[in-house]
Amino acid sequence: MLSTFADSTAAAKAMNDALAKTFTPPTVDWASILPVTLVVCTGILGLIIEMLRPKRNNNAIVLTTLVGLFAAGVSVVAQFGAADLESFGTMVLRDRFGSAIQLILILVTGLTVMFSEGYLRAKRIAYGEFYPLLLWSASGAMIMATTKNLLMLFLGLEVLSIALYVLAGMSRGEQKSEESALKYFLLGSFASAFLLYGIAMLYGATGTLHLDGIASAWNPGDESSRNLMLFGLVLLLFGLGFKAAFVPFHQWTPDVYQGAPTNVTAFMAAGSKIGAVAALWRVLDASVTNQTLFASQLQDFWMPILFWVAILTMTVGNLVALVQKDVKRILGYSSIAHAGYILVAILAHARNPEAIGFGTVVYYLLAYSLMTVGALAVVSMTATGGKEGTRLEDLHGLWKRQPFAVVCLIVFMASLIGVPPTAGFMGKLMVFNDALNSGLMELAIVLAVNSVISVFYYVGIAKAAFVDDEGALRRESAPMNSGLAGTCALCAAGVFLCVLLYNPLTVWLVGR
Amino acid sequence: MTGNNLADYLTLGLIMFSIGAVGVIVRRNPIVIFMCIELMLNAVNLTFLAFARFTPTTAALADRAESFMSGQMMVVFVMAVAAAEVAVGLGIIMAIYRLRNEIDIDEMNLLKG
Amino acid sequence: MTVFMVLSTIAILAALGVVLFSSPVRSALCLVFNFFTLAFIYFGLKTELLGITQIVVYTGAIMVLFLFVIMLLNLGGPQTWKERFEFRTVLGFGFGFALAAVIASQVFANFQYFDKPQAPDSFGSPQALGRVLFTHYVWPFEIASILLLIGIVGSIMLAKRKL
Amino acid sequence: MNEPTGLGLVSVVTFLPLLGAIALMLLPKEFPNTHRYGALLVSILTFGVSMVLYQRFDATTYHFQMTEFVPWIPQFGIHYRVGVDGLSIWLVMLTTFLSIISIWFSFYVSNRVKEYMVLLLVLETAMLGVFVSMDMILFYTFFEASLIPMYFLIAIWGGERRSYAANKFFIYTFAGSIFMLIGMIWMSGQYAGITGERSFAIADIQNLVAGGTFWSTAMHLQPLLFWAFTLAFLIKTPAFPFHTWLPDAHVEAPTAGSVILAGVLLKMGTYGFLRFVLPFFPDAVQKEAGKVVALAVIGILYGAIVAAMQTDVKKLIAYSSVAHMGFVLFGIFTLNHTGLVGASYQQLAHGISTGALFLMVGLLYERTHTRKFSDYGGLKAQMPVYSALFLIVMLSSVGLPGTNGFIGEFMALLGGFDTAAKGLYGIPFAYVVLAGAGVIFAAVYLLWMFQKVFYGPITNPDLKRLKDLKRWEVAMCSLLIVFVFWGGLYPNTFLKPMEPSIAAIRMMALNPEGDRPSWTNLETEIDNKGNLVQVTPRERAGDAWETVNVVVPANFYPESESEEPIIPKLTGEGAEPH
Repeated sequence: MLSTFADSTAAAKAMNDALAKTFTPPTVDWASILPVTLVVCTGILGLIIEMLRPKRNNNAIVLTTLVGLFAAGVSVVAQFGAADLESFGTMVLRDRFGSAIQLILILVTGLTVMFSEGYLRAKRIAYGEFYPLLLWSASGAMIMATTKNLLMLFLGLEVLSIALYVLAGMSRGEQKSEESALKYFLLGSFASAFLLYGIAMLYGATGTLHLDGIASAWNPGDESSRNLMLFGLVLLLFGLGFKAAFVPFHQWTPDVYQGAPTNVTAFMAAGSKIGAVAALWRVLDASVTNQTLFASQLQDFWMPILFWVAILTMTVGNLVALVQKDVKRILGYSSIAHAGYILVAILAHARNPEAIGFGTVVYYLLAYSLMTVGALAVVSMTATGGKEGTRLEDLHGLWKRQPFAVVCLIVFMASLIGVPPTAGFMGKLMVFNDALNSGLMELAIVLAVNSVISVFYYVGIAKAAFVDDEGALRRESAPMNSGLAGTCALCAAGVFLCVLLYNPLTVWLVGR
Repeated sequence: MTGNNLADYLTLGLIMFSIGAVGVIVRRNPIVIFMCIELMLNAVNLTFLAFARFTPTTAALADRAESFMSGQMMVVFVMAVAAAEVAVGLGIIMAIYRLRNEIDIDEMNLLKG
Repeated sequence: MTVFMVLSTIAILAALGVVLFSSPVRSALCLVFNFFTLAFIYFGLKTELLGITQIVVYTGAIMVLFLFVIMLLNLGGPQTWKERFEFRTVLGFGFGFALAAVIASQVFANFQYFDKPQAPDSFGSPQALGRVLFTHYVWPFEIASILLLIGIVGSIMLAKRKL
Repeated sequence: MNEPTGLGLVSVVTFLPLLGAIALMLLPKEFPNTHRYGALLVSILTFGVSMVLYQRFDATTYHFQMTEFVPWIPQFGIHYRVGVDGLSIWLVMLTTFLSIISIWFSFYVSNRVKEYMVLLLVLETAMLGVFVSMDMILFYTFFEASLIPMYFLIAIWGGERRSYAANKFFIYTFAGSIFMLIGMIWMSGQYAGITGERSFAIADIQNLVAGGTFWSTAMHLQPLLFWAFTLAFLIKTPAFPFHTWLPDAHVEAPTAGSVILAGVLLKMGTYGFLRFVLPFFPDAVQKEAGKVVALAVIGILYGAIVAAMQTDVKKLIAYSSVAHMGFVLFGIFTLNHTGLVGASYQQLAHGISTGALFLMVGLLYERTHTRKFSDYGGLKAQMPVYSALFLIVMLSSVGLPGTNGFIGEFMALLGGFDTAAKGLYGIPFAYVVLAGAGVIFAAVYLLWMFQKVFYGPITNPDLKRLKDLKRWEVAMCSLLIVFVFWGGLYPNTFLKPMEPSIAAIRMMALNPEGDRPSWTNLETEIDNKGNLVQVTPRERAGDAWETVNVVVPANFYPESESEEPIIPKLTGEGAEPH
């Protein structure tokens, strides 16, 4: 043992000499990390403001946050036309897909921030630390979207998740909130461990953590490392599937969505799903775009698995949502179902990579985020005087008090069902189109059937808020504040504008 | 000691990982569950280091250096992640204990459909 | 070889202890044992720096935090590990054995191909690690700092008595 | 047809109610009368603009007129394309007209007036949009968008089981149409496969079908696609096995909702058959027409029989709707010119007469709050004016000669006889005879209902206090009754403008490949004898055209010329020489 230490100095010298000769410093492109840096630094700035002005209102932090997010958005948009580039070793990849996802994440975070302050005050948990944590969480998802390196993917995932564990439990006086935080934390860490084990296997089989390298650098004659690779991929998909809430790794979703504060649920439903789907896209896309023998073998392996996962995810999510009574829980199951729809688009791309790009996934994520964040923003209005009720009965009579919010809620529900002319419809149309173009007719039909099933519970939510009066559990709701009105209006307008301005939007966002 | 096979390390890692996974499922105390998760992370670390040492690539030295360095780097960052996770996780456990004076995972049933 | 055998036996026994001891304190102590032995195995893999970090970070910081919280919450006595024949217990053990058996038989069974270490002995030296950590890995390094910041702010937010 | 034109008159008609709805939304809800009169004003304005539309309509051509094209989604070939032809112009008029009536009647509504009026106006835009869309996705958009206002109209202002009825209505239609959406996407993909660019334009796809290239590589899929579209429209129409949502929705809906539902929403289904199914799936239509006609006949008889067993006035009318819409379906799938024209006419007649029936029942319901026969009796003495008006409307529904109900059903049956006499499309005489029996059933149950409600002694003391109709109510009913007689005595006003379009649609389904008329081919027209003729293209819309030569004569049947099996291509039997 000790002799190891003694030997090591001489050997280390030789090693270092060898490395120094071949050492190339990594390319550094500051612009490519600018969005993430801006978001992170805004968080730090918010923390400093919180420290400097204790026990005051958080308006300054909210403002700073929004300004910082806007700056980050501008910095993303400024790079839209730029060529694809990997910098900081292979840690940061700037491409169209990543930039588009980053922009949607910034949008989601901004929308969440806008309605959070009023909600947190109504719930009496208006801690200033919320905003920095939210921003850091968003930065984690942004990191996941802009890398092909599994190390960065893992780090981004953890940044996203750990901040969300805290946020889920931030309503400290509430057992539900703490319970959801604990569940989320334990299951999330458990899934992370599997994800890591999967990464370790992929690394062991290929000697690299870079996805392109993994997909191409494999020795086809070697049985044992082939199995290593396949198991690694399965465990990796396990971890990412957990984050994106695919069946059978979905059980945490409704519990956590229900227990967490509603604004956190909104970010969780949109932001963490976007991050997970983006990462999944990267992983699967690597094996599709690298046209090696092995990549095709990999596809033969995971395609049927994900095919059934997609069917299960759509069906289970929708069927279980039917019997739920809590709006946040319903939206939790609905997020599972929508993850299934997105998976169909991903599979279609994998089947037919030349014809089908990432446009559908990006568009669907944008549409899904707008409608889900908007819906949860409306649901957050049930919070007053430190209490909150999110059962369907709690929404009864909301139309009397908040007609504008209810109109928006109807729009979001119509979009979630997929009634034209809303973004949700356009997204489904694109998924159908992709599925038909790549010969996934079965999935298209399952999706159609599921859309019909989903009508029941989405309409139930709209009905609870707009139709029913009797048995209202709650005679008052939070007053409409400008932030909440802004979120509702932006989301509702966005749901329509995504369709009306489809052409300029997608040309700008996706580049085709 | 250098005579060990890669398979020996991997097997040790696998056994630890499985024991950790069993623990996560069967135990009811969140702190113990969390410890089991730490056990799993360490098993993964061991796997990473073993693979880094027995790295399979036959490429040039620069690539190989990249290859066996990335495994170690992964371990470094897993440790950082574990540290942050512990801070947050124990914070959640403390908060929940303060609310209800017990932390049995089976008693957590407020969230139901 | 024998050293490794002894170390791995201790590690496995300690790992079993974590799961099987009903007292959280004993579990934690077993985990400390396990981490220590792992550190020595890391030395055996010629990754001295990480071995030392393992001792400092895991045994020194993380496990102390665990023990601290266990003591703080008065969880010293045996309380939660009930020897009931539950479905979940069966499921857990079944899952664990299945996982181990499948991976071991399918993946690790024939690894003679990688008998010899490929990396030079000094690949885990502080110089080698430092050189890449602050060049190619500087961005993840910065992200890790944010991660730790989240840990700090988050634990304060969750556990401080009054905000 | 693909030059950007900007918005025009058709868009004004379509979106005027929506703009009105947005304006009403911004007004405070404390003044219900503002909303009532505002909505009425908007609907009258819309009707006025649609009159202008009718004024400019050229009845000599089957092509789309006053078309507008605004680029929208070039990636998928989805664009804002609207226009009217002889088929849709009357449905547009019917919609704007019935909207006035239903908004006017809704002055009775006192609960949540603002929302009610806004929803009615939104619904009007959706319905108009369905009839003017020339793009499949645009059509689908309006088709689905009409569900939401209707859902809330039923769910908020409906009767006791409103929630159940509203859900059923929404889900039936949604379930049917989503497979149609997949079908539409497939068709645009097929179009792209042939021409290299995406298009969802009805005219573009029909043009390929007319030329025969569209199905040449996918003939085996045609029946599948046919049923995907047909199912959606069968549910909407509603035809026999899929009709169960209709009685529930009708009974629970508020009166204005029932009027709109019976008057316009059901027409979306039959309109869909004429606009999509016949032009797009010629081979499958000829092969499967018999099955659809069978469903229609079952619907006619079933609707009549079940209607006769009802004790609730509204439910009775709802089932009579099933029977009447069965005639429309019957007329369409006889694939005979007379039958098709009759079916299209029956759409309008049913809209007027059943709308009027629901209106009359609504007037009574507002006074008594009951719809059971047993609560009535002897109303004739108490409300003479009401009874007289009701009798007229009811006789129109029965199909008495001289009322509009007679023309449509008679022509549909006539078409059926003609087709059956030729022995085509698997439509035997028995179907026609059974459908004819349905007319008699209708007389039986409606007269029976009339006798129960209006004759005999007054048994219910509450009825003694009833007042007869107010003046504005009489005016409202008279508006409808004018059309009952106009349509019955001089149907040519309505038949003439639609005939070229209907003839063209029939030829799209029946003519051999290459000789089918096409909506994009401006060199063919239907002349006043019903022949498909080649013409010199017109300089601009509205000009007269000159006939060059006759391509296909009127009332052409591909099979009547020879002894070949009906669909040689599909069965493959016709390939051998005789």
